[in-house]
Amino acid sequence: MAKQKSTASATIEEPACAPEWSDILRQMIFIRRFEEATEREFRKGKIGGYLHVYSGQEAVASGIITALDKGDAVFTGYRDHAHALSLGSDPKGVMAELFGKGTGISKGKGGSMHLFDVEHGFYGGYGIVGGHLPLAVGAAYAMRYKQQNGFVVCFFGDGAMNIGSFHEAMNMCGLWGKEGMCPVLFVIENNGYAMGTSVERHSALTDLAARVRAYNISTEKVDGQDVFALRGVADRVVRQMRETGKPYCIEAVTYRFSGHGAADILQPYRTKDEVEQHKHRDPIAILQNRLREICGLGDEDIKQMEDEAAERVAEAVKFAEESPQPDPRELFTDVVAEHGPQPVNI
Amino acid sequence: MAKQKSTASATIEEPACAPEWSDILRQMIFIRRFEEATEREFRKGKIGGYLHVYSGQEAVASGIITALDKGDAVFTGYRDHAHALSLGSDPKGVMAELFGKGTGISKGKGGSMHLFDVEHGFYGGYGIVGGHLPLAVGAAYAMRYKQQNGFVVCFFGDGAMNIGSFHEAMNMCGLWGKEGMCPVLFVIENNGYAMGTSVERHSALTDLAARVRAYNISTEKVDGQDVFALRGVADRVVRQMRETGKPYCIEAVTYRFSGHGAADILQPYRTKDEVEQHKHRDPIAILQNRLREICGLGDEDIKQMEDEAAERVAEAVKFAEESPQPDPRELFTDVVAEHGPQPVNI
Amino acid sequence: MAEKSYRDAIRDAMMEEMDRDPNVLIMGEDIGVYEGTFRITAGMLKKYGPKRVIDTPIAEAGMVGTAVGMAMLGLRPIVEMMTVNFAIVAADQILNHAAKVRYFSGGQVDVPMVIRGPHGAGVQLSAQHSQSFESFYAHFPGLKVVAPGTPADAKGLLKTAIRGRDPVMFLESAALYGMKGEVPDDTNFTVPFGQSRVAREGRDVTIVSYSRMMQMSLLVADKLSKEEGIECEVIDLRTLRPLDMDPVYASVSKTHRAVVVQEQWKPFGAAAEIAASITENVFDELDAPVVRVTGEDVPMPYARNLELLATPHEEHVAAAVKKVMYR
Amino acid sequence: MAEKSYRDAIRDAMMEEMDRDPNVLIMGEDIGVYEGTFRITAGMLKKYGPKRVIDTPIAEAGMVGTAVGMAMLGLRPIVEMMTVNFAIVAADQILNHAAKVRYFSGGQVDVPMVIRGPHGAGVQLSAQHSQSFESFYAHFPGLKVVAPGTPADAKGLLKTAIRGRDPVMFLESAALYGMKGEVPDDTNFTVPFGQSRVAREGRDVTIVSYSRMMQMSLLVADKLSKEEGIECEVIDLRTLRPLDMDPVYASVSKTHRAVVVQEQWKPFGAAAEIAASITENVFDELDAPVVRVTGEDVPMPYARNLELLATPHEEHVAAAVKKVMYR
Ligand SMILES: Cc1ncc(C[n+]2csc(CCOP(=O)(O)OP(=O)(O)O)c2C)c(N)n1
Ligand SMILES: Cc1ncc(C[n+]2csc(CCOP(=O)(O)OP(=O)(O)O)c2C)c(N)n1
Ligand SMILES: [Mg+2]
Ligand SMILES: [Mg+2]
Repeated sequence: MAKQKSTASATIEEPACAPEWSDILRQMIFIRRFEEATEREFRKGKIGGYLHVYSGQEAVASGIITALDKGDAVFTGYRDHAHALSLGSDPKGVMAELFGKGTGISKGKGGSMHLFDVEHGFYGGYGIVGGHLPLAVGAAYAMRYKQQNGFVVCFFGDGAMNIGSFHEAMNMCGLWGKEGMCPVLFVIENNGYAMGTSVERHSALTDLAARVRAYNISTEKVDGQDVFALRGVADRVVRQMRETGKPYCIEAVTYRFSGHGAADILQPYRTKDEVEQHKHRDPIAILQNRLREICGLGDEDIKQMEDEAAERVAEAVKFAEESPQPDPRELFTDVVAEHGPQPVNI
Repeated sequence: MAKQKSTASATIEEPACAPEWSDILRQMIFIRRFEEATEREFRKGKIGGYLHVYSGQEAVASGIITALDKGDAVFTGYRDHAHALSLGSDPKGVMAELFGKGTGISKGKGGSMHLFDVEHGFYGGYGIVGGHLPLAVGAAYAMRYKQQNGFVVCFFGDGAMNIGSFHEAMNMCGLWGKEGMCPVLFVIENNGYAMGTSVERHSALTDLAARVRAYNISTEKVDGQDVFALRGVADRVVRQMRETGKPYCIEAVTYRFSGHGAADILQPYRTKDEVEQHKHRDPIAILQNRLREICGLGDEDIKQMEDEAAERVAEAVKFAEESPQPDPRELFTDVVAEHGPQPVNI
Repeated sequence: MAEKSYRDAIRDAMMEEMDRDPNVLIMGEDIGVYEGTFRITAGMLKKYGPKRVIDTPIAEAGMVGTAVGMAMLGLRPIVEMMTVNFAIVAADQILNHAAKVRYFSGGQVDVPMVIRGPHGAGVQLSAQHSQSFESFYAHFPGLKVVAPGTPADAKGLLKTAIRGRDPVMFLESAALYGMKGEVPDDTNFTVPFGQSRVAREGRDVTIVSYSRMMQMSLLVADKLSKEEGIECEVIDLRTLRPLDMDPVYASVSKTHRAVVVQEQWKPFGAAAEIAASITENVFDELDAPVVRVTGEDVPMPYARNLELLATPHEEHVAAAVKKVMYR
Repeated sequence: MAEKSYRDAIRDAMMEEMDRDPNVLIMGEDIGVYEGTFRITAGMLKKYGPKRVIDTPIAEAGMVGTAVGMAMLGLRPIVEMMTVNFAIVAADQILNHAAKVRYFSGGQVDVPMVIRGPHGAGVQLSAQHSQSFESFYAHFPGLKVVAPGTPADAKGLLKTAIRGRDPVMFLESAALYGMKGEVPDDTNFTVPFGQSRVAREGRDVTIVSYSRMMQMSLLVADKLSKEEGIECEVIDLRTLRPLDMDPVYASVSKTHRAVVVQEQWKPFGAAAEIAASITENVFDELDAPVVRVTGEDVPMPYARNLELLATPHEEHVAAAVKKVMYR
């Protein structure tokens, strides 16, 4: 039997009011409005390709990422806007990236699935499901090798846990962790579905974390709609990981309110009713209600946050809209550092 | 927590003497002598490429495979001679394959790593570690789909459990098993090492079966040197699997007496002493001693078995030696069923 | 004959074969309940049930590997890749298992299976989702590689693939899914592998291509005919393994000039093989070097303007045609 | 200068770079305690310790992917593949991650890493363990593909690979491991990428090759010179991506005849690219079609007699040379 413990987090003690919580609420509201804007702009044809929004899952990125310090690194999949924004990426650059503009944070070369902002500790944005997990493990090794104090957070979906690279990465991290060489905080964003396939239909055992424990990595299941709970766990775990250099895994149970991607209109795999039920546990509403209680947050405060979010989103869209397309010469840069490509058609 | 049970097999009740046990002993002795011959012939240059022998692990293949019926299918890795022989493949054809002769069971095209004998239910012999596991799962699905009564046995090493295809196969089998569509008996041949890397050094958690349970597959740890124990478990499990169509996993704890392959001479990863210690638990000696007790097996009987083995091995070597090389035209056959290759140099 | 889309032709091929042979089944990610990202499999779960229309986890190596096992035991699995890009994750299962088990078993097993899905550049799907793999897979003996350019071929070749005894990489052009064309009604209509087709006759220049680039070449040929009186002969290879070069040689012996068009990156792409073979076999017929029209040698960028610059267009084909005519 | 084996040249390159730069480390299966299946890494664990000489589980995708992550964070990992065949299992990590992350990040990261190991046919290792992948990897922008044919190049190119900023597939010829040759002593000796080399001068026919087949071509050239007075110029490409064709064009402009030699399967192999490029660029210089000498288009059989028939030999190269000379 896996010796590692599985903790179902006990209800977190009601934390005291702190200004930070308002910042987190402000961030989550902003991210929601940002995502809604991307959906709008996609429908207008301003954003192309695949678009995967994060609405409903905001507490996960915000709860974890606000616990990080400079020097920490984040890797995630293609549903990556919230992670970049939580890390402090400029929303203008993020929106411009989605618009495929030269001012985008990946110079317009990556798009929605490949946001990158290394300066802010964001190491991307990957499109092959589960493919980024080994990268995160290697990054953590590098940090310890260089005797840095940082660690790595690696987000991934429930569906990603079925692909081989997940397992290879977990085992290697479990092994390296024994030597204190693998401080990765794995965060399962368990939103119940891989595209249209529910966890019950894609995983032989729905206790997903059992797989992680099988690699000697401790796990903890957290209510992914409750940013208090997530942040509480993150604070505790992060401190411990910096010290031990060992991995840890949080299974955040959450839900995605929108379709899998912008093309997922019909959603034949779930009922409207199911979605509505989950909207009753909107992470933003949950946080608002808590802050009303403990901080005396009022309607006015919320309105102000909403207004500010709307304004910042509008600004980002305007910036993206007005930015120029990438210079055609950019086609050939960043392929390699040396011995770049020979143009064939130009 | 994985809901599946992990059973450490209770000591099997001393079984009654039955003629079958002598047959099994005869088979195990024969396999040992056969493997010794292959090592000899390799050193003589009669066998080429990689050669991985099974000495020390005989109880595993024999204990499981003697429990099978016609219509069952076996898949394994490159350490595959014993599996073919246990299934009833002609030792002459097996030896001829190792000699690269046209009379080999894979026509000389496969060699040691790719023995095949579909008529006897042997679906090979694969060289990419862990690569055969998905094949076994698909084969089991096919049997149930065709409403056949058979099932699949899939052998693999401890080291193979670290590669992605192992996990993908396990999860799919766990899922399909829920519908009664995946009767695979997974047999971990845990001989303590992947080449020169011990289980402790290649797996984050040495309870390897924990990984299997994480896919909703029940596991059982068995003394891999004790053919009674193995056969006992196999008999029970096989009956049950034919009925339920669900997978099951046996972790057979065993030891390889020879080097990983014929090139592994120095064995810097283990001491001579360690090997000697394990030779005290030689599965053949263990079975002989048991049969002396329960069947009154005598020195004479054993000598007869040894003589017979020596004779059959000599016969196989002679046959292999005298067989012709494959016809040069065989180079181009069996590539595809239709639209075969255009020769370029001939 | 009926007018059918390329998409429906693929779907019809699968359903007709599933009706005909209970050993045919299909598996893939989100092909059942979700009905397929390109809706090729829409309705199939309902019709054939979950044992024959299998929603798999995200596990490409597992999907392909289980299909190999099924095929060895006598089923005829079709594996839908959500896009063929993801088949890289299963490269070992395709190249080392599906393509080789017949050989190293000395011919003891058949491996009748098809791996199919949309292939090539889409619209702004960026670097990991916009690749062309035909030369990659076609290098490996033991596989078949098919790249249909018309609805009729999509149907006829897919039926051949499903009925065959070998593993097939069936590369569909997502950009052609909506394209319509005449497709024979006969449920026994098939198109054999290894037969290139003269898609358009012409006397001046031979254009060799396949899939979407073949369709683009036809447009260029028509335009050049109308506007400049240049008559291109367009050869549609249809299958890259087996590769039928004889019609190409025949055509080049007539036109003495050849252009090869592919969407892939130029270096070590399929056009290199075609060009090298032409030169090797009908060198004396050539009045000009064979010219390749290809994509730019860069990972696919997301920005639409860059993406458009990364893929070959009609004007590039036209320019190549003129080049080999020294115009 | 010192006489060194190809094996020791590789080992020296790694150790010198590890001595020079603490960010260089090596990982692979059984490279430490076991000391490497080809003993390239023998003694390295002892010298550099387990943090820099990492024995990994059997997890090629994990190995390559973790190396990509290390490289992005500033280390310079070397990944030893026990044989390059196993890199197929990691194809997605190589092609979709290592080769593309610089591009889709808009140039925010370097990916300085080397994947190296023995490549090509061995002796009776059969179908899954005897493959040549140079055209496979060289098709992908974002990668470098190196195939040294001498001890000096093995060392100099590997040092360039380790010091560089891009992912490199470093394909060693196991058959050459024991081969000796002069290697400069200077620890700063490197060989730049993208510079083909005239390995032997000659006036009659240009033979283009790399790695072991280049060495075989040199033997053939000497024999033809002695026995038939035919003088072959042998060009060693050294790196297939970047590919430096200029010396080839210069040579063909002199000899007017070219033969390309590779061990790979013919269809869609590296020689196709070379042959197509020659024709495309110096067509008017050619007095004969470019001829390719290649392996047979079959998975590698185990039986020694068949295996020998499956790979190209000296007589095939000699025959091709005579063919382009119309002799
Ligand atoms: C290897 C691979 N296979 C398939 C896909 C197509 N795909 C993109 S997202 C996705 C579902 C992933 O689900 P999950 O990991 O749960 O993440 P979520 O979308 O729920 O955030 C699939 C199948 C892919 N991108 N990569
Ligand atoms: C994908 C892959 N990587 C590496 C190898 C080389 N290799 C062959 S056997 C082996 C060790 C396997 O160990 P295990 O699975 O425990 O089986 P055992 O040899 O002990 O029977 C390795 C690393 C391989 N054949 N395939
Ligand atoms: Mg999900
Ligand atoms: Mg083992």
